[in-house]
Amino acid sequence: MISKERASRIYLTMHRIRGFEEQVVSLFESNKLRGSVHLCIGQEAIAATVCSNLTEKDYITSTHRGHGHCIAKGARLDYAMAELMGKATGYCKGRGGSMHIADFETGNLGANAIVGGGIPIAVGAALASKMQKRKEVAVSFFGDGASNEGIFHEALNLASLWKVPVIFVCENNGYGISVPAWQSTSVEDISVRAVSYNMPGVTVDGNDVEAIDEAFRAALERARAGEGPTLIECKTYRWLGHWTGDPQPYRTREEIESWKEKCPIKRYGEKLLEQGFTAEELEQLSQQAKKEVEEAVDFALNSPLPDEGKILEDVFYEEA
Amino acid sequence: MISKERASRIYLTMHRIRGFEEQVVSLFESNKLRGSVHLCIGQEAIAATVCSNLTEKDYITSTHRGHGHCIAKGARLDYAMAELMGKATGYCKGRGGSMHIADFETGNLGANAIVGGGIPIAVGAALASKMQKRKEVAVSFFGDGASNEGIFHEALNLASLWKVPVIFVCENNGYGISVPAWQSTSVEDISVRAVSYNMPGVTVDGNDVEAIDEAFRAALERARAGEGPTLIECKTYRWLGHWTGDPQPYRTREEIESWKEKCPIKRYGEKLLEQGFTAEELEQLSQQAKKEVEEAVDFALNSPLPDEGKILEDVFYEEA
Amino acid sequence: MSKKTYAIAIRDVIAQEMRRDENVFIMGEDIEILGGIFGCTRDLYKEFGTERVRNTPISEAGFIGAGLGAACAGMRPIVELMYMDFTLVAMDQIINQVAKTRYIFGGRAKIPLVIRGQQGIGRGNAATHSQSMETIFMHFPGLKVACPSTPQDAAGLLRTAIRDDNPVMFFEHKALYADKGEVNDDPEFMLPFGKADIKREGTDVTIVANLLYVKRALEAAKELESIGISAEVIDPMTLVPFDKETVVNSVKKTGRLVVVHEAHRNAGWGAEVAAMVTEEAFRYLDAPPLRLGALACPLPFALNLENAATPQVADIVQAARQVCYR
Amino acid sequence: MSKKTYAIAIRDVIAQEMRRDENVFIMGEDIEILGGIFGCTRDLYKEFGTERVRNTPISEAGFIGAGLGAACAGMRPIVELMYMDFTLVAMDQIINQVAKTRYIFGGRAKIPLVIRGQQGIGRGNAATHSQSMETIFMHFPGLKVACPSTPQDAAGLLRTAIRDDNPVMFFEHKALYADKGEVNDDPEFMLPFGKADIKREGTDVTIVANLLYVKRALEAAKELESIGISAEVIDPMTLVPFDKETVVNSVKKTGRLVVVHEAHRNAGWGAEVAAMVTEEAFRYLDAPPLRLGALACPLPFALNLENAATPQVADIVQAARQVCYR
Ligand SMILES: Cc1ncc(C[n+]2csc(CCOP(=O)(O)OP(=O)(O)O)c2C)c(N)n1
Ligand SMILES: Cc1ncc(C[n+]2csc(CCOP(=O)(O)OP(=O)(O)O)c2C)c(N)n1
Ligand SMILES: [Mg+2]
Ligand SMILES: [Mg+2]
Repeated sequence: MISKERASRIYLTMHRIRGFEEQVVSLFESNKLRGSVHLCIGQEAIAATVCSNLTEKDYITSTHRGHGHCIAKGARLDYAMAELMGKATGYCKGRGGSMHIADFETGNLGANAIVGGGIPIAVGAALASKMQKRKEVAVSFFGDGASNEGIFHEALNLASLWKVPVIFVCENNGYGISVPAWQSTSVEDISVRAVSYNMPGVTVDGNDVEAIDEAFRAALERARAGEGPTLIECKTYRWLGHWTGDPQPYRTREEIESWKEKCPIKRYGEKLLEQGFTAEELEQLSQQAKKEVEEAVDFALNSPLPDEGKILEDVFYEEA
Repeated sequence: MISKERASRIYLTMHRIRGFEEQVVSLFESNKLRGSVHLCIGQEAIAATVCSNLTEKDYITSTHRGHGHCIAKGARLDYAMAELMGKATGYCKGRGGSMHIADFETGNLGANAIVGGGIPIAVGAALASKMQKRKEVAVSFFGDGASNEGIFHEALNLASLWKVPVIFVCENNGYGISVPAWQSTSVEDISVRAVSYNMPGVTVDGNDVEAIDEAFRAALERARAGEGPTLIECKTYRWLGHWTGDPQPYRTREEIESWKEKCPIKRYGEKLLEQGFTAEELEQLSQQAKKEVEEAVDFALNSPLPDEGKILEDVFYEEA
Repeated sequence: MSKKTYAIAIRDVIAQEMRRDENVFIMGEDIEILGGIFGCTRDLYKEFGTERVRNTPISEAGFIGAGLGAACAGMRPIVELMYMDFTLVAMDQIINQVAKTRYIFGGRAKIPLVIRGQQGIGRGNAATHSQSMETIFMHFPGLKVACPSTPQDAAGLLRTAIRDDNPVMFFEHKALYADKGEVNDDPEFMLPFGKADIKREGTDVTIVANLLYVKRALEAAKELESIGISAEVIDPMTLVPFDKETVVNSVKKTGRLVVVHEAHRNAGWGAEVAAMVTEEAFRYLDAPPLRLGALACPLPFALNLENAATPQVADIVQAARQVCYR
Repeated sequence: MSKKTYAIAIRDVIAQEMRRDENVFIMGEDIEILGGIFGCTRDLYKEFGTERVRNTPISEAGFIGAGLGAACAGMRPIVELMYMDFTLVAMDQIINQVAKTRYIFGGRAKIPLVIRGQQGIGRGNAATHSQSMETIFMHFPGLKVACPSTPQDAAGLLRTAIRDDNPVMFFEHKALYADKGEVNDDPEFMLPFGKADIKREGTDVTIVANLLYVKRALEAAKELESIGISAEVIDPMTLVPFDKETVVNSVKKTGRLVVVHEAHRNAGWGAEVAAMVTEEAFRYLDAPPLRLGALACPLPFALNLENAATPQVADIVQAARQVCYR
């Protein structure tokens, strides 16, 4: 069950993410922002719901489509937006950009521009937690396409053998760029691959907050009880192109529209109204998100560029 | 059903492999042979049975434990032994040695010293056969340990998607060097991993010629009919250490002895007697193998070393 | 001849070669209906079908290994990597398998396999998607390494690569795809491997550069001319085989060498060129060879940092002046 | 001080560091009951248990990635690779993840991770199991690179590596494991990174070498002495950071440089050293720097070919004589 506090947090987070992504689109289109930017509009429920169950000490590893994870895990919108603009005030001092954004302080071990690259890193963070007898878990987010990289296989096998507290969250949006899942993934439900690692695997509707939450909390309980990892597949859809300007010859407008009908935010809002939230409460949350995003944009636009003189700093850690 | 001709071929092949490996041990111990040498004594049934169903035009990819595959696929014992001794007359002109022996003329695309390295290569050979509308299949041999490498995962997914005529033969001997399967492989039967690729997977007794044959012929039929790949796991055991001199602290003498009881050659010999072979026929085959192996050793010992002046030849193919 | 972009020059050669030889096919991520992220396979699936213009899963090691197997079994695969940075996830298949198969197995295999894709800076792709990988493949033997800097070179070298019976690593540059130039349309037009191209003749300093840096070196040469320094700009075209003779002869003439590339300077291929030239033309050198390359940090995202991390035209001018003591 | 082998020196430091800091642990293939193929972890599981001396499946990319994650989350993992050649199956995790995590994420992570293992010739392991990989890790920034050539160096550098808050690639050599030498047993004994070691002083020629080739260079120096050439032998100890000063100063003194390594000569790290020294000490050079390294072919199996493919003592002597014009 989702408490009222957590429910409003999830709803707020989804709005933050949506608002953030919408701003990114317009900043990109007005040339205020460049580079590889992958937006998660339509997929917000997953990051928001999963992370609503985590503390700042739990770990996540994220993907090239990582703004949502970053925000849901607790990152400040302003530093995040500044990073996307390559500003000195960004989480990574402007060195990472959208595809390489991290916030170690909130347990986000990083977006990962290499498909699948973050999966074993989460396993290692979970291993550290286990070895240090801490109660933190690690969550690895990745896409359907990533489940065809060898590293997915290696990481899940390791996690199962070592019974570490990690939860694998596959965001199956049906495509890896232009390649439909049927052309790249030899099974329909990626969750069946859990069988290869002797771990539970479950598929849920990735646009349904409650379904995600139920599956995730079961996995979390398992992880915290020392029973090892779980693979959760969330079926969802990305509304926008893979990149800004993607002509999307690989799918139809009807398909896109049909998924917009299934908007996770709208859907959860309706659920919340049923559960006793008032329209005003919801509106207030969405307004709060809007305001935060606007402030973040201002902050980022007004931030300075990184100092070229410091370009070689931080390649290595050096004792002060 | 195994025809009389094929049965005697399988029996002969197993003896060839056994005799070859025994000679390698003694050559190694008398310093006539060096390097990384991995012997397949105890596992002969798999290569012999599988390859008895193939022609020289079918492809195989092999492993660091590849002498058996090489011989079963039709390699000459003399050239093979010469290669192990690093002689100019060896299959690879002395450049490859035991871990990198190949015989392209009999369709052996090579031993592969990188665990799992040969698996996608077999998929590619099968793809070529399919694209050129030929009827050849490819077989990839690999160990239980190899099934934990990412490349295994990628290759099986590709094969399934592309429905290419390839058969994956996992020789599960219970160990990867000193590491028991339970410590490295999160499932007991590797064949269950076929589920992840939507292909049939089957586990058979790898010391039982007829069981292997039945499973392999079913897979072959599927492959030739264009229905795609199959994963066959053959449970077996390596009698000797991973390398010559391996102290084997990781397993007991009793375990080894119990598997020697299950010797695939002895077992098939008994089967053949039941099926009407005479003891003389079998003895003749084993004598033939013995003689061939001895000749191969003589040939190899008497062969010249490779010419150092030609060391840079063949890095690239050059038009004559 | 016709005027076309570097990307289209590549696409056209692939198409011509696929028409000519039905064993040629191409596979990679998003190459079918999307035509590749940079359009190098645009519409090819319409002519050749999706068997020969084959989308792959995101399994680079797997499909490069499959390319090797297919090459060993009689096909002539072209494998597209979306970014050459992704050679890193497939490095064993490239260095241990593709590069070594012919030699270690006694020279019995032919491996007509092209692994091609783009790399480099210019689109804000940051550290994992902007690297220059060619040095690795020069170091480990068994692969030919081509680096075209113009549409015409891309066409001529790619055809040579596809027809070569050896594995070729074919490096394109993302910031060159939109460049236009005259391209020889003759379906037999080929540029030889191992023959450097003197992109500009000069007498005072030799500048060796590849890919995007050929353009930048030519710009630098223009600036240098305005201050009376005559720069010879040499594009090696292929790093393996490397045309030592042309470079050494040039330095014997000019007495001065600057090598500039986008690959990291430290232990980059420019070090090989500088050391090789020093060995072969020591007595002719009027100044120590200089090398320019990316700084010893991962390539940063912010544009001002990306620029600071990589050699700029002004840096090339500066280096050339330094070796000329001017 | 006590006399022990290179392998035992390594093992003892691992044990001492694991005793000292419970966050230090080691994982790799066959390191538990077998103690590693070369005995570098022999019996450690008995003292530390199988959680901290952890056998892995054959999943190098996976467990290196896990090492990175564990390091980010507060542990100090040592990852053993059975052969450093296997960095090739894990290259993305090393070059894109381990090496870049600190920098690209704004310097907020510390990554105390050691990736160690052996490489090289000497046991007839042939092409895929005898390679020298260190050049790659010198080229791509973000990793420290250590290469001990004696038991004492192995001990001192390994302790420094384990206590470093940065990722370290630690290269051992299979043909050195049985070498015995005096080793400082002090559990605080450390050798600094970035400080080359002059293994032998000399005045006529500077020979820079690493790993197995330090020994060979010292043998060559002895032979050279007998013909009146005094060779200075420098072991850089770490390639990253590289102690340019010591090498350059030596060449300023001798006027001559030979670099010798087992890595392929072509685009090997010796080219960097030669080019760097030429840049810094051009006016001091009496002869062009020479480089020796493995030939441009995969390392062949047959012993006579393996020898022919790699520099021998006689080759070093010959090169030194050449630069001395004697
Ligand atoms: C190793 C690697 N291969 C290819 C790419 C290029 N690439 C970036 S995103 C992407 C698609 C990923 O698909 P999926 O995992 O389903 O995630 P989605 O983009 O759908 O969220 C690809 C192929 C990459 N970044 N890394
Ligand atoms: C990528 C890689 N990792 C590790 C090794 C070292 N190694 C050689 S054989 C072996 C065990 C292989 O186990 P398995 O696949 O079960 O085959 P088996 O030896 O039992 O036949 C290992 C770890 C290797 N050769 N390649
Ligand atoms: Mg997807
Ligand atoms: Mg095994």
